[in-house]
Amino acid sequence: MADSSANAGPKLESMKVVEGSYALAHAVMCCSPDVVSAYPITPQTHIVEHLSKFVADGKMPSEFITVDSEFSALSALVGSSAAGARCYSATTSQGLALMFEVLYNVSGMRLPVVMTVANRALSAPLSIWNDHQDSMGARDSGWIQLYAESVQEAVDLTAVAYKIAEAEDILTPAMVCMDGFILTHVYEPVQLLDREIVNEFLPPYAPKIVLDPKNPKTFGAFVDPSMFTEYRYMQYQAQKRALLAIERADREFFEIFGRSYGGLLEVYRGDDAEIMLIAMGSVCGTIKDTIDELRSDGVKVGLIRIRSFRPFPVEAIRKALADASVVAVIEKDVTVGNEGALVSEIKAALYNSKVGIPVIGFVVGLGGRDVTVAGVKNVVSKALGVREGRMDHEFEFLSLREELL
Amino acid sequence: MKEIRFHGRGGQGAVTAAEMIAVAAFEDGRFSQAFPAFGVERRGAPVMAFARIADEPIRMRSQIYQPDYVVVQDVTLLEVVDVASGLSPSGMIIINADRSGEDLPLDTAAKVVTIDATKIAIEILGRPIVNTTMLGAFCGATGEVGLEGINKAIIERFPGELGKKNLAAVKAAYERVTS
Amino acid sequence: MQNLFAPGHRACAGCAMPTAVKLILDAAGPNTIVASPTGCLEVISTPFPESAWEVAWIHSLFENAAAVASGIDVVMKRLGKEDTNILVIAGDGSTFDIGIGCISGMFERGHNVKYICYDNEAYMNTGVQRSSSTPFCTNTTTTPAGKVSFGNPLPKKDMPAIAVAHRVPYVATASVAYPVDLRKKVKRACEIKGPAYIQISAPCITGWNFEAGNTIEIARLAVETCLWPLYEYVFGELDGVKKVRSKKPVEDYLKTQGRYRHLFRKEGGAEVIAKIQAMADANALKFGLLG
Amino acid sequence: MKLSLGAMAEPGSTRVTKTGAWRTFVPQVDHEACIKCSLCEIYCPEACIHQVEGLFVPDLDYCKGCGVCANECPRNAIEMILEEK
Repeated sequence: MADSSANAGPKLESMKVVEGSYALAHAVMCCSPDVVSAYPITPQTHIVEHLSKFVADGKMPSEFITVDSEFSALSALVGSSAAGARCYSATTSQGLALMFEVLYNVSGMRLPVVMTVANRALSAPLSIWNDHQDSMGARDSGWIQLYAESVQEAVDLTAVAYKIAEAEDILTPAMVCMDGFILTHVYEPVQLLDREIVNEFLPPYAPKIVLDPKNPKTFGAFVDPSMFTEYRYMQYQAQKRALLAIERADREFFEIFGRSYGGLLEVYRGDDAEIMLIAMGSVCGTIKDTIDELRSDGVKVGLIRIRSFRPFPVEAIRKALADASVVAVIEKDVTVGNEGALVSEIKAALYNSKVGIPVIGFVVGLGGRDVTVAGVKNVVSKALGVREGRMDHEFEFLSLREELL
Repeated sequence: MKEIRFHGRGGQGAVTAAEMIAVAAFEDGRFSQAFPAFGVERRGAPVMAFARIADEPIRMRSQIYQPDYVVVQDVTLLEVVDVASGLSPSGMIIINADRSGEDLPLDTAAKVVTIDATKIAIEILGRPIVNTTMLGAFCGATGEVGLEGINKAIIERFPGELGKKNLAAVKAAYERVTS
Repeated sequence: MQNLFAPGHRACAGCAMPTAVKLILDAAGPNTIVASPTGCLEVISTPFPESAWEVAWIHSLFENAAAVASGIDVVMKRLGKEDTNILVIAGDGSTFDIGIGCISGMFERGHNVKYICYDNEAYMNTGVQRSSSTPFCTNTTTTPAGKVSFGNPLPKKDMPAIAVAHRVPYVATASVAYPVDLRKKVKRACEIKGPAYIQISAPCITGWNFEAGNTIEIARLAVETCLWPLYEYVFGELDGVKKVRSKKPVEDYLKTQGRYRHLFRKEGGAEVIAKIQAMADANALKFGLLG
Repeated sequence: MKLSLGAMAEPGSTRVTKTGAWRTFVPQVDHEACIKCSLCEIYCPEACIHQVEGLFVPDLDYCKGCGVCANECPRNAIEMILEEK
């Protein structure tokens, strides 16, 4: 959890300017899934198009099932994964919502499927643009959820996700969340993964028991009230173990690929930060640039970038906030009827701890609303106000267009 | 960091132009980023795309509001879009037009460069697709990216005969604005 | 007989479905993987930590067994184990209604999956609610017969025709009352590469409301009245029917079951029975069941 | 017992549950009248009628007493009688 400045990032010579979706699809190819099952939906489409092309060109010897819906996409992977295959899917928004029932089934059956979620708003009103309402809606489905700031991180997290998901003591599916359009459609320099090196990092998936006529086990029996709690507890424990596994995987990834992101969370310019911002995903890049600008003006502000939302890194968050005086959470979702999901969880993480500081929450970027430097500065100025004892709102929609209401 | 905004119409390749700027800048040894103003626009509708070039890795993800450069692929856009919005006074706007900047309805302190890219494109490519031609003009007028990088980006994107024709269009535009 | 469906399962005494399942597995043999959706079969066969299944078996959800089986199919192909029989054994609710999207996808993609529906003509697991497999004027808990109602107002959906329309290479109907025929059809389905659909008449003692011992007899009457024609479609062509030697009137079938009691008690019931008789007659004509 | 991941169960393990306890009527087979057509075995929903030393015998550990065998026997060689417990 050291400052991320130690992470030099890839060298220019080894990088290539490609579309985010291409880089991501290439990463999936390098992870050598046996079965890919996906249904096209904006803005995930380019990922599955690139994967289809890899398969068509013979570069990727995977089975690609062109299913009839997202519901079928993930359902097919239940069968494939139970039969022992490494499985991949990608979706977003309505597609993820359509998968909802299967999400719980995959995690409950302990099938280590990895899926990219190209984050997008949920209808109505219809919006194809980015926010985090889709994956946040699936936060309780038992999947590990990792959020990427950049294309490179989404690429790297794909391999890391398999490593964590397939670990024998975890066996839990994982979502790699990357912001739709902002990361899926951007062209930027990326160091593409190398299949051979990924093989070194990622051992083959070899589950002990699979669907096999020669060893005919029953998968997915139904469980009565005398044992259901224990099954959920086992999932809960596996996610607890994933907290360590994510840290470990980040270190192992660094050893092989030379890139590290801080594990469960990344602290940016947090050393003496009085105002600590907390956010997830690509907006953190804009926040970091804003922090640099504010720092040069003498404002002591830092960022905790949550990388693992599930499991939620309570201890790491408490530790990172030990010296802060105000927390401002910036998130691209809202739990209609209460506040933002992330700010709620941050408050819950701090309640029984020694960190007794004010926490304020801001909803930004819904349905693709651009998050600007000015917007981030606005959050910081409100946090400074709270530090001086002025709390106008504990929670608010940032830059609301009042004139439309 | 230099920020560039492209204005075009759906189907004119504004997004591709932004991507090729990013590839070309990277070829020059700099960091870059390109992305469309993600929309549902169909062929003919006004579209925008963005590019950033910097010596450091680029983290900024917001759209571009105060560009250093603006590239306008279709002069008719001036009537419907405030193409010079936020343009830095020390910056430059490059417009595909058959007349000089003074004759255009523009409100900007920045330098205005016009080029009849449509004519060049029709002459060389046989089609009024101006995105590569405008890249040549951008390259020549701003010096932000090298011609070699642009050429490499174009060959990667359009292999074969089409690539060669586009290189010729780039060269013609480059020479037009630098002469 | 190979016994690949163990006793100790929790089906109602006299249920037709376990008989269907053991006949299916006898025909398919041990080199088989079964996917079953949520329903009576799943509940009675897999109360954790027990299982009645002697073959590899998986349950995922109510509406996705065909998709799950698709996923198994691609892995078996990949492993070079294409000789594995991949079966779905599902009830009519998950087949006719909630799972039909996944089934259509599986058929259309041509997976080597044999989809077998044990058809008891309503949602029995949840207490006899109407499904789109429920026949005309049947009394169910969501289409109860009442003062102004004769029960389910709609005719049974023609699911085999939907399968045929997908160009499924092998489509058949079967009945627990005709075990030799049933096993032969499952074997034939397994021999033909690609998807198959078999729909088995499986009376339900609680939902249909009859005495436990009469299960097979009632299934036989459905065939003998021509309400449940037994036929096969191979590559889209009708490829044989089980002839009915002496066609019985539909009353003989209807009167055996509590779910049709209202037809014999309510005014206007005779007209409804005449309509049902017309459906049976149409079946006899369409499939050439007589003579 | 420790819980298996994904609620995995062993094949045929319902055998530990003796559903014979559900029974009210019990089949009584007249082996003299039996013509060994095996229809009772084929139709039995519990798969609990088997040939033992040439005779068709219901396994009363599992027989739920449904009476399908008695009903389907072409020679009426099986009779369901109230079981004394």
